[in-house]
Amino acid sequence: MLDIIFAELIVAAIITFFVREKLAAIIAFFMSLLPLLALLDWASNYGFAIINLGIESHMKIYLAGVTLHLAITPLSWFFALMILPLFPVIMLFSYSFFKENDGFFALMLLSLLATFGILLSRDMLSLFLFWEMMSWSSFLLVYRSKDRNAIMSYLIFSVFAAFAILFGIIILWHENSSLLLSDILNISGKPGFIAIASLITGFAVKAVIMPLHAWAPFVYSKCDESFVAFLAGGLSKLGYYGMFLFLFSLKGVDILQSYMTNVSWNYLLAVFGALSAFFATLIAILQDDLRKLLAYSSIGQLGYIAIGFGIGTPLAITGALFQAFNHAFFKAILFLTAGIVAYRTGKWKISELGGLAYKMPFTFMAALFAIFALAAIPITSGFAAKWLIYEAAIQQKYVFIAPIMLIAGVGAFLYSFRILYGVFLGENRHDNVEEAPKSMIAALFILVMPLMIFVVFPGYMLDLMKPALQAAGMESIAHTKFAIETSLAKYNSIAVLITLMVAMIPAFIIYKARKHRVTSFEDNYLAGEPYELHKPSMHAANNFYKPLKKVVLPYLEPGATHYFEKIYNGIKCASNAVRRVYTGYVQDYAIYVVLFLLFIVGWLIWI
Amino acid sequence: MNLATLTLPCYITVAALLSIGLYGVISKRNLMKIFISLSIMETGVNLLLITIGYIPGGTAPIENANFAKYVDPLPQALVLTAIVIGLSVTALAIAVLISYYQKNGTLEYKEGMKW
Amino acid sequence: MVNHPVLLIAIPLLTAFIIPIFKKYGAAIAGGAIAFNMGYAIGMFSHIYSNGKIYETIAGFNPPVGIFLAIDALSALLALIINLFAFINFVAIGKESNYKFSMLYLLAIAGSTGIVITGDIFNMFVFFEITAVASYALIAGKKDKKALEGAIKYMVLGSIASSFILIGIALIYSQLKTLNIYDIAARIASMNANIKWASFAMLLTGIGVEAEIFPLNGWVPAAYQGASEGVASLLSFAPSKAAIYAIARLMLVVFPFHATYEIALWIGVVTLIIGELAAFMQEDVKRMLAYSSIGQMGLILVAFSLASQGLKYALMASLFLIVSHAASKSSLFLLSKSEKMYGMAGKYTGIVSVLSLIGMPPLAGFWGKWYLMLSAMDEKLWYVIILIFFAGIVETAYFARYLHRSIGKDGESSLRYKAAMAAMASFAIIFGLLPLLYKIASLPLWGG
Amino acid sequence: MDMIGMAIKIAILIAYAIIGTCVGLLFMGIGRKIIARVHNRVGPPFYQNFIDVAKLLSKKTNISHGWIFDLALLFSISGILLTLLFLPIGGAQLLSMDGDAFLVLYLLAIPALGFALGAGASGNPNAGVGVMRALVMMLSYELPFVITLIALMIYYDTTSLATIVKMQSIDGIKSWAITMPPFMIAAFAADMALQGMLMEQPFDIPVAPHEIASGPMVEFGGKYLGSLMLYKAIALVAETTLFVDLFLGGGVVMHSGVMAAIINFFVWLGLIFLLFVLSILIAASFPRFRIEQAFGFYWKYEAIIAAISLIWVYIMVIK
Amino acid sequence: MGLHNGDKMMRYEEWSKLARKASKKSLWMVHFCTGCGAVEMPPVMTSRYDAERFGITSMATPRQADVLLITGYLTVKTLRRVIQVYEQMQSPKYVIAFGSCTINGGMYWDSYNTIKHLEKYIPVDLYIAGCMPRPEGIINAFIKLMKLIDEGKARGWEKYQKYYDRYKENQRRVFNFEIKEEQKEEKNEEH
Repeated sequence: MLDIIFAELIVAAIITFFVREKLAAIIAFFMSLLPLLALLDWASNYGFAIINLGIESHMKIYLAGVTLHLAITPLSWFFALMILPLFPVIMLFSYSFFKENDGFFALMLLSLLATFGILLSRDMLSLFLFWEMMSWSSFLLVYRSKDRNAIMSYLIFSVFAAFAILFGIIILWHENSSLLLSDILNISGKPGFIAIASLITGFAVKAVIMPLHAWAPFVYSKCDESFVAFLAGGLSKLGYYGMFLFLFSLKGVDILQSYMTNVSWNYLLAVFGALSAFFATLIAILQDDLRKLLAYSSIGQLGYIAIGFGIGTPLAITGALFQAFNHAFFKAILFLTAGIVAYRTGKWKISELGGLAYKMPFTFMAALFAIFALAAIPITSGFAAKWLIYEAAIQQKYVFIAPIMLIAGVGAFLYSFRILYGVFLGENRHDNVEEAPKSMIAALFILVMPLMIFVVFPGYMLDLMKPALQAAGMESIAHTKFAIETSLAKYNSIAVLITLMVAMIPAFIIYKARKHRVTSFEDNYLAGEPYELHKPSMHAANNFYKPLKKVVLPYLEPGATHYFEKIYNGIKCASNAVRRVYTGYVQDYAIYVVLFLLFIVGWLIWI
Repeated sequence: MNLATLTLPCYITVAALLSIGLYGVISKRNLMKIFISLSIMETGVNLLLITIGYIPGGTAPIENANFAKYVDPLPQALVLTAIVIGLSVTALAIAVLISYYQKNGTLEYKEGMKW
Repeated sequence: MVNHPVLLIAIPLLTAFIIPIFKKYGAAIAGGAIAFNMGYAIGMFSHIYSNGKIYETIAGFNPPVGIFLAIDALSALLALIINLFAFINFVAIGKESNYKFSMLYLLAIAGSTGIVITGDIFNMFVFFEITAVASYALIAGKKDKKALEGAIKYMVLGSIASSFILIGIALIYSQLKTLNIYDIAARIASMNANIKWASFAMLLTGIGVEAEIFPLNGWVPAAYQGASEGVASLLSFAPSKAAIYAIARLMLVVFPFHATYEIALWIGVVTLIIGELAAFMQEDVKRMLAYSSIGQMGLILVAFSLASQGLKYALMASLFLIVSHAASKSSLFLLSKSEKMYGMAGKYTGIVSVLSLIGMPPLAGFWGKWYLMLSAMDEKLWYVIILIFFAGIVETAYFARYLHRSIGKDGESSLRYKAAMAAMASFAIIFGLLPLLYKIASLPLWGG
Repeated sequence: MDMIGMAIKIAILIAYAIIGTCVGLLFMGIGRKIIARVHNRVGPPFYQNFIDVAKLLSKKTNISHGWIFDLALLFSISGILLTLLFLPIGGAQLLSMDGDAFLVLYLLAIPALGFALGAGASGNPNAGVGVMRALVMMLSYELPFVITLIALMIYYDTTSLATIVKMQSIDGIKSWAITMPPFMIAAFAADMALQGMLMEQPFDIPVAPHEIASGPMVEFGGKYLGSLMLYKAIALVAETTLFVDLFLGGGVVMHSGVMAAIINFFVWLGLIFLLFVLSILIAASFPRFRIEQAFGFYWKYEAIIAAISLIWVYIMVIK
Repeated sequence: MGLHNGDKMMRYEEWSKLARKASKKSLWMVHFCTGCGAVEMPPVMTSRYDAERFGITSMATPRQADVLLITGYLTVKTLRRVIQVYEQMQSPKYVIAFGSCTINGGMYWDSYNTIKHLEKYIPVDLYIAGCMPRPEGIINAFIKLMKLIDEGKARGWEKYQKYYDRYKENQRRVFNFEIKEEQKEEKNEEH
């Protein structure tokens, strides 16, 4: 069945490449449902009790003389549920997003294929093949942005990641003389350590962990938002999928520990995660470009997943997976919202936007909900995820990570409000803006649904990830439908929600007791100055967090990008030095030839 | 004079020709001279081939009555080929040089010229 | 019918000499000859692929005395690649060319094919010279300053190289009295060690000039920059591939020693690093591609040197790398005709070529790097792996810059030019997906 | 749980919500009185804030700026009541078993975010600036606060406020956290954070009335302003209670029996009153910090103080 | 508001009585201090006279305020702002005009640019005569206003709604002011 799906996706990709954009969107929409439906079909064949069942079923595909082993596992099932729904939604969104068909849908379908392949692959070669396929298909999507930094940084970092992963894979292959994932068991010591470490490094590039994040702001801020929604929502999760696969499912943690037992390697990952959560949040607060802000916020939010993996207890991993799930959806919503905003106004600078909330209320509501999820407000499922990670950090007494993480959580409020105020509230600056097309709104609200469901029933999410955890040999934490209980405390979602509703009653009474009159935007207090007279700028969005910037910026100034630029310049210098060898004079070259001859003769005869 | 003693001077000549050729290529500042040096090198190589094929006391490998001892015919065939090739390269080189001269007005090395 | 490899050389050679008679139809005749050659190469390849090697003696003399062609699946593949790309390239540029160009083109093809399929070391030299002379003339054919400069550089270095090759041959002959490669290989142990090494050094240096290995490749940037696109494209897939194959044969068949392996490995690595680094800062597209070619040749040399250790994966790696490089570079050189890419076809040609060179699956370049890594891992060459990774990243960086720079409106070009470009690039995909190269590497090769 | 138990619980919750509101308004009035005394004035009567709220809620005109503006009213009151009910107050646990300190921390954000939304929706630039300042202030004071919070959590090995209170009340006053040296330091940092949380004087730049026209509230009047006053009153109780729960054993001095409940309630009331008076006195005697100064104060000095206590506690726990 | 039903009327009266009681004890003022009278406000608010003991505090914006305190001299230019502020206040709202300038132009009575009779443009509930009035006078005025509110006599805001057109006419005469649609709506709604 899988090979048919792959073939169909490729054919669909080719077709969508040539047809008009609307038709392409429709075809792409239905084709992108295919893998999801296949998985659901699979699940239903096993009964929907898949939740309690580890499925392992193999499928082989032959390519260039190599056999690819594919199978669905509990882990891939969970990640598929997280990532694959994004594709149809993005296709739906893109139905009216593009003015012409320049290959977006075809490439997205290829990305989908690659994603599907990554999730299903059971040997390292096919994992790498599909991983790289995803790299280049997403690179081609990045390429459409025509931005130098985005194109260069994405390609270079992708290739770096690919090499790191390749390095790990070939070491594992060499040690085990097998490429099957199920065979990576009897490896330890230094090679195992290097292999796992380089694999994690490679995945960390796509998972946007802080020192390796430098590509993300460029790419996220310059590409089509509908693609970035996948990039931030889906692709980054694949990095964490890889990490989970090698660290927990394949016991990479033990391999790491077997090399040097007195160092906690996990902790390192957690520290990097915490630092990226913290610094990315601070940087995000100071951004003015909406997409850049969202990019840094993505880095920050993904940092929590890294922290969860770094802490490594079942509690933390549950939280991390939960956070990954949430992030896939709310960040997709936010980027799609940015897409809508750009689609309607053509602007990305927050200081140039404003007042869109009343023009596009549905977009605003979806964005508001996503922002609540991002800021982990307990009326969305975003809270439960972060709560689990916090609990885990406290449980493990990680006194360095916990405060950083918490303060980053507070920082999230700041940039959340920046988006809300700068884009949707404040001065109304766009007179001719309408609500987004229906397909876009539909896409947004489809994405909102899981966030709503899992706030009421956080237990269901835990049920969903239970097989994956069990397959990795971890106990699921105690929970009911509504409540999660750890050794430290309990979180009861329904208590919060019902109390909130009840507490709404007095507020509502006050609200309804007195009539109110809705006044126009112009009727605003300006120290008595009538608005019509001078029409002053009413938007305080320019350089919004100026006081904070003044304090914080000096400490953020030499960022990671700076160091990458230094490396780049170093290579430039080396390149210039090497180019000096090629003097351009044929007589020099003749001397080289003679010297080379002498060198070879010397080597062979005397050494 | 014993012909057996002839190989050593031949090798010395080969070495000398090669060295002179290489020296010319490396040091001369005129393209024409460089190509002349290359020709000298080729001559040296050709001489080497012939010397290798030479068997002391052998005659030319032409079928005749006293066909007892003759030098190795193959190197001579090789040399013929090599000479033809060398000729063609030289011819082409001169054609290119003429063209180059028409473009630049000189075959001497000048400041700022790259070749 | 398809077991007379000599036709692969004879037809283009003969046609080349007929062409000056029919000046007006020169290009058409040349096209026909190349098409025939391509078809014949395909037929011969499939024949050899299924039936095994072909040996052909010429003019009735038996080896080791007579001239002798030995073709296994590998050399048939290279002949196929050379002729195939030659045909596609000729489709792209042939229409504008005059009869002189066509003649030289045919000579270059005949020479390159000859290098690949000959079993005689002196023949190899002759074919080298044919290729080289044709190439000099082709490069100079553009007749502007740059082209002449490139031609002169190539000519000087090429002449020195030919002298060295000849000296190497002479040294071998002086000891073994034979020119047949397999005969030499069989008796190499009986050679005086010093002369053996000296001859190897001479041959390596001589062929290395053609194979663009460091530091013998001074002519490369100038020649590629000076030559017209079609010629640069030709240079990138015909002579250089033939030469690297010749080096591989020297290493694997004639001098299969550990010392030669080490030398080749290190020269390969150094060439790779130097080439990629030099390309990194190049502003001129053709020069950049030329330096990149140098780097790729280094990579192929590394693969071949590992293959000389009897590693099956390394052989696969070198095959994939050769195919990938031939397909990508030739299409990229064609693409470099204009600053910007030619619309959709040009864009995807460029992207596919670049991705294949960088090593993205499932393109051919990926399999090359993958198998190279596997075999390097088998030899535990950590530093080589890391250096290759580093070079790969540098390569990625300048190709990313290249890709960004060449975004733009359509340049002017004919449909057939575009189609030829795309066809060349598509071979990177085709060979990446087909298990052909994978299977060739497991056939019995190299033997006498 | 049976129906009667449920009903009783709901009744208790409602009672505490009302008590919280009244206590908050009362304290605010008392606070004004105290400040007036410090200023050598007579000051308004202690019930002044009840009058103010009544007046505001009885205004005839209420000007709104659209439905998002109204969210401020809805979210501020409901959110802060929700927060209050998730805190253990005196002896009563209320809903604190269903959540923990992290939940409270995030619940506190609901009214703040709702309020900020409303302020932003008004379209007044002063509101935007005010909210910005409030958020930066929040970022500032949260750092020392979360560090002390984590110190406590690590020491008691729980995140649940109810459990923290329970463990502190084992031995009456002697087992309160503040009696331990590291937590004395922590309490100092947390009290400074509380000052910021309450937006009292050194840290009241977000609402600076004469600079940015009372900041976020600039467009709020009538029932909107009234609800915000209610929010502020309840928030005052909630935030001081959080401090009391963390450091002062939640005001629990006795264990079982009706008498104990009453005594605990009054101890709690006294403690939050003391805390409030302390903060009012600080407010009355210090001038206002600029936002950068406040940020520096919290992230340099206070954070270091809090970190010392955290490290101390960590060493204690590790041993 | 539908006041036809007698019961409803009663309830409304009772409620409004209560509301007036609260309102009078909590007079939040916004003072329009372009005139020189503003200098008298600090003593009123600070420890010497301490207006806060009557529940009087100063507010930053008209949205929050009940009392508009106009401290003296008004020009055509400032009148526009006064009206803007007044209209932004939320009823019930009261106006206290302060100093002789607001009554008759004071010492600037013969200037071309002076607003001589504030009464013509917005309804003034209370005047404080004098140049300057002392803080005692101001507090006295507030107490008077409280009494008026308690008695239900401080109905300037209702007057403004009732005679909106006339006020606007007068305002337009001073500056070419056009009646805004929304204020018409406000008038219609609140009557």
